[in-house]
Amino acid sequence: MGTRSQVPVNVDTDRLVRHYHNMCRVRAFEETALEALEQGLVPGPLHPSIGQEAVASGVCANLDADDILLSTHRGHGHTLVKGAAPLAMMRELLGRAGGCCGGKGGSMHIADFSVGMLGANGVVGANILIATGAAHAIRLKGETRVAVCIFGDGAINRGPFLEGLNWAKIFTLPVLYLCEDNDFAATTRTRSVSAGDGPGARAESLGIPSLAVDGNDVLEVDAAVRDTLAALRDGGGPRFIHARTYRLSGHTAADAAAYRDSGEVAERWLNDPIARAAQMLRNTGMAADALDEIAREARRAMRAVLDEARTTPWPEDRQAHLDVQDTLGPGLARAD
Amino acid sequence: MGTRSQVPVNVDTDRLVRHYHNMCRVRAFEETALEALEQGLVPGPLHPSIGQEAVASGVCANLDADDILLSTHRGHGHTLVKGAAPLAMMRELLGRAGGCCGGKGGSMHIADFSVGMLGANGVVGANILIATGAAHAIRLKGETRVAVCIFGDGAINRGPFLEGLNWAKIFTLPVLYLCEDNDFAATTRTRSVSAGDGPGARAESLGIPSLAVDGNDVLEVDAAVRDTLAALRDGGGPRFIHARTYRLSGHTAADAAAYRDSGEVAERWLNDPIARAAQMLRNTGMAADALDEIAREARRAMRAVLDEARTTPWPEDRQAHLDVQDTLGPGLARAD
Amino acid sequence: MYRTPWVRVSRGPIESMAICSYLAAGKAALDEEMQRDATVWALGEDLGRGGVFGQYAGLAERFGRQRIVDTPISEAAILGTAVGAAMTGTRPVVEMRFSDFALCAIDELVNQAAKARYMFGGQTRVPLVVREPVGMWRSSAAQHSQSLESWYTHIPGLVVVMPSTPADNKGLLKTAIRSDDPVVYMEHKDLWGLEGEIPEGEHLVEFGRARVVRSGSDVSLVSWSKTVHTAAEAARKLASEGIEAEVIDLRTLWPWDEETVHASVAKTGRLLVAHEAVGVSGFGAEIVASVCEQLHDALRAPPRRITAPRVPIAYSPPLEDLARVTTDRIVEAVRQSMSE
Amino acid sequence: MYRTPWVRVSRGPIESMAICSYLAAGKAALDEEMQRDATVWALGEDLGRGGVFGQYAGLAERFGRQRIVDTPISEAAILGTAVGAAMTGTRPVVEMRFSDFALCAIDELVNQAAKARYMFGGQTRVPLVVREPVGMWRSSAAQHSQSLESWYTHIPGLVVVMPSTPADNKGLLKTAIRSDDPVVYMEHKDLWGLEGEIPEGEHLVEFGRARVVRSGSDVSLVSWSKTVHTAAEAARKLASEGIEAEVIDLRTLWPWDEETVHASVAKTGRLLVAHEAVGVSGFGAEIVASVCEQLHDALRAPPRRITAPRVPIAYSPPLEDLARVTTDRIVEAVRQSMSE
Ligand SMILES: Cc1ncc(C[n+]2csc(CCOP(=O)(O)OP(=O)(O)O)c2C)c(N)n1
Ligand SMILES: Cc1ncc(C[n+]2csc(CCOP(=O)(O)OP(=O)(O)O)c2C)c(N)n1
Ligand SMILES: [Mg+2]
Ligand SMILES: [Mg+2]
Repeated sequence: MGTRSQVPVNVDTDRLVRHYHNMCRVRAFEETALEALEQGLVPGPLHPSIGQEAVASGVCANLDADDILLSTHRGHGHTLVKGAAPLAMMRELLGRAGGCCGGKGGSMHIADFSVGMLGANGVVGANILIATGAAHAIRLKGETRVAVCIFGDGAINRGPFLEGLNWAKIFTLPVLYLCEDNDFAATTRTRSVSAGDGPGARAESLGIPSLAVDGNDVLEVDAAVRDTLAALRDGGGPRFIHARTYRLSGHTAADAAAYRDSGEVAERWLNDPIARAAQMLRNTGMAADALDEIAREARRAMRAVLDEARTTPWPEDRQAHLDVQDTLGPGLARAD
Repeated sequence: MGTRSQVPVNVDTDRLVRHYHNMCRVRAFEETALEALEQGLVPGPLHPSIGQEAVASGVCANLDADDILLSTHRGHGHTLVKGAAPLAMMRELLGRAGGCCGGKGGSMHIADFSVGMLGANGVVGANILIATGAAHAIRLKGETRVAVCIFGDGAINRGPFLEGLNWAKIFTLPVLYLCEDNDFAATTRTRSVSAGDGPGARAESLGIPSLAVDGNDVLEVDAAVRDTLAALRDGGGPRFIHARTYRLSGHTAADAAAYRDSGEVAERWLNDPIARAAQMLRNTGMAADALDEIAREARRAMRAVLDEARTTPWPEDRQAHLDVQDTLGPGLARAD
Repeated sequence: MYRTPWVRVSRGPIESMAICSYLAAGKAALDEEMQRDATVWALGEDLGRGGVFGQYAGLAERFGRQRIVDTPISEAAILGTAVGAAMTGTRPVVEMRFSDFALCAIDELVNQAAKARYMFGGQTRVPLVVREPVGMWRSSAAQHSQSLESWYTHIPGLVVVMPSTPADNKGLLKTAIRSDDPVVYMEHKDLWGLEGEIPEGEHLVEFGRARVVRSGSDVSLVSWSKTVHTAAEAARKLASEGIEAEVIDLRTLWPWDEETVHASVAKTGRLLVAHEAVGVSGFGAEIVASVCEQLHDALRAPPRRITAPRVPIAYSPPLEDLARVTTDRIVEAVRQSMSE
Repeated sequence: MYRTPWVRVSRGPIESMAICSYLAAGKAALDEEMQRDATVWALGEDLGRGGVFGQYAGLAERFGRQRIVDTPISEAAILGTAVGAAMTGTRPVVEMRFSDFALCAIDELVNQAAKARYMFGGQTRVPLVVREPVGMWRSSAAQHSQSLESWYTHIPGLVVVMPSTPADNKGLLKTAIRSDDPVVYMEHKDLWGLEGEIPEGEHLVEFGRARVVRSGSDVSLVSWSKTVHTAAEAARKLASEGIEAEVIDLRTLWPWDEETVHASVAKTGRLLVAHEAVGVSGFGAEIVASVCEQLHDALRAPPRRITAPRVPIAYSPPLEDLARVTTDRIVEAVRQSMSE
């Protein structure tokens, strides 16, 4: 991509700066979390979204606080841009008190219901049905907000994809399905196990209008999502967006991704959505320094977040038994 | 349809007579079973396929004995044409010894593995995965036979539809999916809960070639299936056929189907596939008497089958505990 | 944010009694709760035409197609969308038709509904009811006859309810609908036609309170769902032999009324648990284990379970009968226990 | 018609021993069985690159992509197609990755695989193995840590295997692959790296034979899977206090070795069951119930279960630890039992 200069003519610079800022924060959050993992501070698995930040920002920056978002195991970026506090998120990753789930969920279950983020999910595809149901409730209650479900390219081969999309269409629900296609499902090239012409074709066979976008071009994602949300709010029923991106890191932090060659990854780094946004901004005349400062500031902020999170105490022991259910029954009265 | 005379020019009369014969036998088997039910001889539920016999014959008469067939809860016709003995089937419906499943399955689990009929199923859509797996085994073993899965229009909204079809396509399996669309899923008009352009469109979105046929025209079903099976045996991967028909009876024998008006049903009776085949045969010059005799003979044969089945003893008590699993463990040693 | 307030369950005043079937009682419960709370809705296959057993007959006409929702055959979606809708300010009542089909939606129930409150640190609640008709009924064979209640008692986060009478079917379903946690609500198909008295007016039954069907001093007979009636019948027979059985209907398996059961066994010194499900790892094992752990010295005879053998349910009636818990089997087990 | 002949399981001659990890033992078992029988194949996500824990590393290169099959994320199809393939003359080994994901394929396992042989009157067999790695491992939280073995013991038609050592992981997996009935095969994720001796040559372990890990006369300590090691450690501590615990590793939960357990309790008079799963309706309840029913008079103290509380598994390590069965908890429970 290098010195590409195909800046959209009427680029909304403020908007692009906000996206750039969001993406830098997401990248910084995850890089900091990976450092924390290396230092032994993160007890569970991390699924980084490095290289996919344009999807997080392009989608989630378009959502109102009361719009509903469902995400995946790779959901830090979505959650952060939807408005969750990075400190509460970092505490969650570290399993500490004050984590957004009180330390009980970890990265795979990150959620902040106060900003409409109803959860990452440890089960691929399960979020599709939950988002569809949230949209069903919205419709039942006659509300105007919408639900958005982000899922990976791997999820399109699970039953809930069919059942959820069919459901949303027959009940004309206000839900946007966004397939964040990063080429991989764990160590598998998803296209090698996915029949047909891809996610969009499947959605269209169910009568759901679908768009394909370059998921590394934040403005393209942004524009597609904005238009689609407007259509959704008009009550036309569900919509589908297929965003093609690439997972620059391994599946988890522990995955060296030896199943793909380094040349491929190096080439894909040239298409880094953050670098692309920066280039566009430079093309509009913005100073490289100012851009760098945004990135540095994001890193400083996330380091501060980590510093605070790591000194936060563990959850109290009694939390282990709280929030199971109201009716505890005899089992919990026993010592074991 | 009445006096319609659009007989295909080169109609293979022998073939059509065989289909007519098959369809009369299926109709007679089910009518006899319904009589048995009214007499209190059938302890469990029956799902008649009256009006859908052209699918049973058009599909199953094209299968070799070692081809594999998976069917549904509405599977008497498929099973009979695939080659199961009507006496063993009737005994099964009556829960008697010598039933094809020893009386342990009943109508919903009718099966005859000796003729490649690997079972009806009590769970809508579950047969899709089993058939796909049978095709996978065929491919692994390098065999030339094929698998056929017949399912209803209701099954296309269950997850296994997506997962199974995707699977068959990516592994290029020799399996024909045949959607027997009788307009209803129990009391629900299936199209009211099915998004998009129907079963075929869904299959095509997965890269599976699809054909639509008039499921009440046995020659059209026959021709489509014959061609498709030839393609399957050539190794081109899975195929799909959407056969439109109509369920003339209720969902079960106990269902009066008050949710549709009698005018609709009366009109649909004019499209009875058996009457249509008879008409075509008369048009080729076959005597009405000869046709009637085929139907009468089928009824006599099935009555004889019922007479024999009803005098068959119940299964022995020890059957209750047999064929659970080889390793019984301590539980079965106990009296309770 | 999207929470509905937790309603404390209490017993309403009993004004008078009316005769009503188990099926109608369930329908009345849903009807009343739908009138009371506009966020209650029901979804499942064929509900618009009353549902497969008629449990919903007339409700679509009364509440409209928005609140009595006809669904595709998509069990995973029926349950999974209910989870999302429950998190978003509504109270879905999910109809699974036969409990066996709920096996198509176990991820949604066990990994999602049951765990969401805990996993998200109390940020959300999942107030949904899953109706799962259970049991042997009209020779329906292996895939339409199961009773898997013990599975759900094993899953933290789930409430498990198994009413045996019309009154309880009304009172417990109303309580279930008001519960802020997911409830697996298992009606027995063979009880639909059972008639019984129902208190008029607001009738709610608390979770975790067993019903002592019959007092007795010789043996404690614990059961639930349809088998309660078999146990009661056995107790009547035994009474004619001079054996006084205390029959306890657990009504809810989680929470279960350990207190009532333990008090009974402390009195009688003998425990028998009778249930329709397979014995191995059935909920009877949990009750026996709990009593043996805590009342070892009070037991005057070994505990016993009267259950189904570990076999699938056969279609043929005589074979099916061999898996059935009968009055005779219970009577015989009690007699043996009394002789120990 | 499509049956493969039933192979009787016997113990092969033990030639010599080699040191091997639990993970490598499982791989060796699959490798040997795939060499022995061309109808054996494995399917699951990422298997071509070794599977998520490396249990399949190198096998795709050795046996080709036809027999080590990379699948889409379609758990229902992975299991459901295996059912059809098992009915059609092959022996699929199904990899579910985490046992929690098997909840996406319960209809296929419970309604189809487990019941087919019976429901079709013995016309077919379903010789498949479902590998379901279980248990707490590296703070994986509520959806990646479950141990639901008791569910499967409740289902007629299923065999349930839970090896605790490398030798057993080899011998039991080989037996499982030769079984003509469906086997739920639960490896513990936290044992992958455990090293131990493995008999060289053909090594098969029969289903339904417990292993007495340590003999003792004071108390019977029954366990399986990872918790066997915790129990053995507790027994060592107790020995230093003069308490001799007999530690029994069940190895298979269905069939389970009632004989060995009962003989042990008849000797010691004391039963403790320790398992990682939730206690309520866990398999410990079945063992306790079975012993109390049949050995009531032999018990000198109430039986006890040391299990997880009925809570989902939390992410945060200190909270997760509170759900763990530890050596200390077992030691303490035994001490209390000895004082009764
Ligand atoms: C039902 C289920 N099966 C398998 C897994 C294990 N798993 C976790 S993430 C993942 C890959 C998912 O791929 P995709 O949907 O493309 O999302 P990505 O990881 O690429 O963001 C797999 C297989 C799971 N979590 N849930
Ligand atoms: C998973 C599942 N859900 C629900 C049912 C109940 N049920 C039995 S048949 C049927 C209708 C099926 O419709 P379709 O697939 O069109 O087949 P048809 O009955 O029309 O032949 C339903 C809902 C079932 N057997 N399995
Ligand atoms: Mg992906
Ligand atoms: Mg239909």
